Amino acid sequence: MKEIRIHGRGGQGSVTAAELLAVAAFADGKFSQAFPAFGVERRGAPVQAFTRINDTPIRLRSQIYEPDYVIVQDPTLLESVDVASGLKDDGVLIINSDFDPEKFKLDTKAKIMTVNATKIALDIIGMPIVNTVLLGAFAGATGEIRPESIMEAVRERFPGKVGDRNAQAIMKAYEMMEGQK
Amino acid sequence: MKSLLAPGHRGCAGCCDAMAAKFTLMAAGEDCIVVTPTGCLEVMTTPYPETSWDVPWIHSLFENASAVASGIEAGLKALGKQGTKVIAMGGDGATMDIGLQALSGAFERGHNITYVCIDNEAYMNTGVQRSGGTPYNASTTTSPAGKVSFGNPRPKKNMPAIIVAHGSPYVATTSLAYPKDMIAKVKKAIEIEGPTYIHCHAPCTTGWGYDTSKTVEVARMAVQTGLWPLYEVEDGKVTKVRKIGNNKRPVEEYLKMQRRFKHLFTMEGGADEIAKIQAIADKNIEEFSL
Amino acid sequence: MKIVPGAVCEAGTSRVNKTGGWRTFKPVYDYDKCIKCKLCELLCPDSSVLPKEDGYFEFDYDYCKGCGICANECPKSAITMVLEEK
Amino acid sequence: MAHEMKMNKKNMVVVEGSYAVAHAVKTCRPNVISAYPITPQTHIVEDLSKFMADGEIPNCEYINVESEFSALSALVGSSAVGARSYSATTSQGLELMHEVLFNVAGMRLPIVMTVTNRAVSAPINIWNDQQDSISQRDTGWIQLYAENIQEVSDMTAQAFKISEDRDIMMPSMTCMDGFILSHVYEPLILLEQDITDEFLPPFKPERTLDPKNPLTFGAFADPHFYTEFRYQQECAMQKALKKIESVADEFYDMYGRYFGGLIDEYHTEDADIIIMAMGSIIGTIKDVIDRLREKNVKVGLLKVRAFRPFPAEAIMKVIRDAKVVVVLDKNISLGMNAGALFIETKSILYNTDITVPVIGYMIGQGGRDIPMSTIERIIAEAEEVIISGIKKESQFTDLKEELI
Repeated sequence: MKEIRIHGRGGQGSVTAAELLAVAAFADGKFSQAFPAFGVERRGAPVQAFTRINDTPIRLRSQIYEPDYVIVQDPTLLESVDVASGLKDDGVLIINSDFDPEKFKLDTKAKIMTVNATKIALDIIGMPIVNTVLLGAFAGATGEIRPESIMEAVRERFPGKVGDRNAQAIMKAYEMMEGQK
Repeated sequence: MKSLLAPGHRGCAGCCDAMAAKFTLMAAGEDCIVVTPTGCLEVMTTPYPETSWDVPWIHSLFENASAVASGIEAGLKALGKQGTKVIAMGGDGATMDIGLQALSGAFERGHNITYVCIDNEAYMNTGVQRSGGTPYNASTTTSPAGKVSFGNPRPKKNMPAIIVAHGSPYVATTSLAYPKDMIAKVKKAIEIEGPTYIHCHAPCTTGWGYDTSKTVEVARMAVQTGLWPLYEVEDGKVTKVRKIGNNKRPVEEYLKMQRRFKHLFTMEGGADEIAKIQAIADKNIEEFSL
Repeated sequence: MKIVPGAVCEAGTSRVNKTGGWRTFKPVYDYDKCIKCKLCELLCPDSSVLPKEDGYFEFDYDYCKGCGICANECPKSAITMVLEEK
Repeated sequence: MAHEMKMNKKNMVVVEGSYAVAHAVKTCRPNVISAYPITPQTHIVEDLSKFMADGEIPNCEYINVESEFSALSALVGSSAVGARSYSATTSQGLELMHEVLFNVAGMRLPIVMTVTNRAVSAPINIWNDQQDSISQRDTGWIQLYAENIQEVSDMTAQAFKISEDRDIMMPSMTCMDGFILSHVYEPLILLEQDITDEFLPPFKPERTLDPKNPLTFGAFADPHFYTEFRYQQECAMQKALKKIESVADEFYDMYGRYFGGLIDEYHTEDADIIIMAMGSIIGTIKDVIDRLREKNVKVGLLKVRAFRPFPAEAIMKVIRDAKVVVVLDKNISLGMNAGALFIETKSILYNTDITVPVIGYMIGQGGRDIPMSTIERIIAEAEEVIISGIKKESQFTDLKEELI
């Protein structure tokens, strides 16, 4: 089983990202589960969402304490949230940032990768919506999921032009991360 | 018009509830469903296995008659059953106090129902306790007159105005003293699409303290003093008023008929209090040009 | 009898409960004075004033509780309340 | 009891638990839906509202009421005229309905309501435990608890069928853990319309509010009659025991899915330690059991699916030969220092020849997460009980002593 934790801010679509990841993983032939760490947080407050991916049906209902992967949608979260908490040593931490990974001194043995999802989103989608872009980056960085499945899930959720542009941005992020591996 | 309220019910001799229910059913006819909240009317008409209702009838709880009526209306609509009228009939407590929220919700949602408030101005079923319908200075068991009290310290809640504020297409006040007027108004209310409201002033022989034969007489006096104006409001505008004209009587005559106001005639300062009640009546007369 | 789940009962069954015994006074008609205005029938809280074929009325003493509203309201004083002989 | 699930992954979709429930409700062809929004039930009523807005639920009225009290009250009226009636609520909303819950059951109206289980105030808390529905255990509602979103979806159709049975005519709560199930996305087979139309025939009650046959509903019963009405309700509950089983079997025959009848079992045959629990925690416990079975710990699970009516016989049969029974409760009966499932389980064993020790844990209050390690620790403590007897009969789990 692979466990993914997504850190974001209320309104950034962290929960949607976790759901889309679950939908995409299922399309890939896996079983999946996505759920929010639902609180009373409003827009802007730090939030978390989780996804589990497995070859067999998922029964576990606890939160995720030792994730294989962590996605950070907003680098300013690093100031207040221990995003690397419990992250497995052989895991991957993906941060939305235009800085190099080396700049982030985090208490983890996991691999840190960065992608400027905000720029990709602005360039291609025309709005700073990074949740779907980071899923493309996740696919590229981890190989856990096919980018086509993510694009399909996103197109399903956001039909028409919005979905198409998102899909394009997902592919771009995917390719960038693939190159870094 | 056939009475659809069977005899054998346990209402007191001279019971106002029985009269109001009978008038309402005369107006509604057989093709209706009646909802009654907890109160005298429910208790006296339905001791299992007997019922006085010759129409389909349901009792649920004290505070939810309007919600139950909403559900009946919605259910009939969903099942494609047309024509059946839905009527809720509740006392002043069930209408103006504990059931007000459900009533407000039902009227705001615009269900096609008619609500009849049978207002005998106190919780009679439990033994004459004060309600939001109790008038100024009436002595009840929870607002008794005493050495330092003239009874209920607040005037009646203006319930019809609250319903008018909900945008109801038809609101009317009625009195047991004018049965034909009441039957006509209930009929009109039922025929009008949307939530309509009838507020019936209903003297209670037991709670108000007068002889059983005087229910109609006391009701008539309330109208003639101006304490209970009879009017209709259609789409927010007063369209019809029953004039008192030369029949106008001082409130004193109404008050002295009833034990609940007796203290006003024996206590020091009672005359001043009666004058305040007269002022309430005069204000009604002016407001509705009675 | 068997009880019906939900406390459901058949219409109008309270007719088995004869409330005539509640009376202290009973209404009596003076047909000569009656103008057939029907007010007594309309006002009776116990539906105990029954129309007759000739347009006059009779009391259903099985249910009449003797409240006296009919007598009090009769515009021609055609009804009087007399003490029930028990 | 041996039902092999025939779930075809090809027919599965990944949706939110709330959507699955709303879709199941739609598939059951309700006539009246009445609900008031409250976290975490909101997604269900929002999804139903969307179905309504798109004209996807024919012959149905949705009443947007002003409170939970009126939500259920409206259904009293609609159900009494013969309309299939549904609501959903949770926590404070369910507690506000308390008076109406008794009323619905007493009037024998087969309303079905989804409860997205949530803690009750104070302190105010929106997260999951089962205090809300457990607190309503004596109201005369059938209570079923679901393990995952497939089960709660399927349970919706089962509940209507059980409740509307003419021998039963009692309302049902289908309980799903708030957020944990209401907000989870996972694959399931949405309730199938064609099979459901066959499984669940239209609601045709024996008696309705109908001017053609003007019956009186909800007359008041004095001491001469009241006892018999209560007795009839209890009889209906006892009949529901069998009906819950047979409906689950029938559902399996038609749909190929089975999550238990009154109860379900997991590795109980040879188990020394049997854990009893309800709701979404079942899945986590199964994972723990798999792990411990690899280490030859003889542990099994008794999933309680029906809490009302209480499946005494079914439970006794399973736990009879165990060496210890561990009951997990997401609720507490204050003043008893124990959870309801624990109390009931203990009570059914007295006056029998079953002498298995029973211990209880109050767990997951107010959404406190339940990791596998907590379950493992509880099982380790149960092993101690086998060796040296009960030290503590019932206790809170994972108490933060430093806060007290």
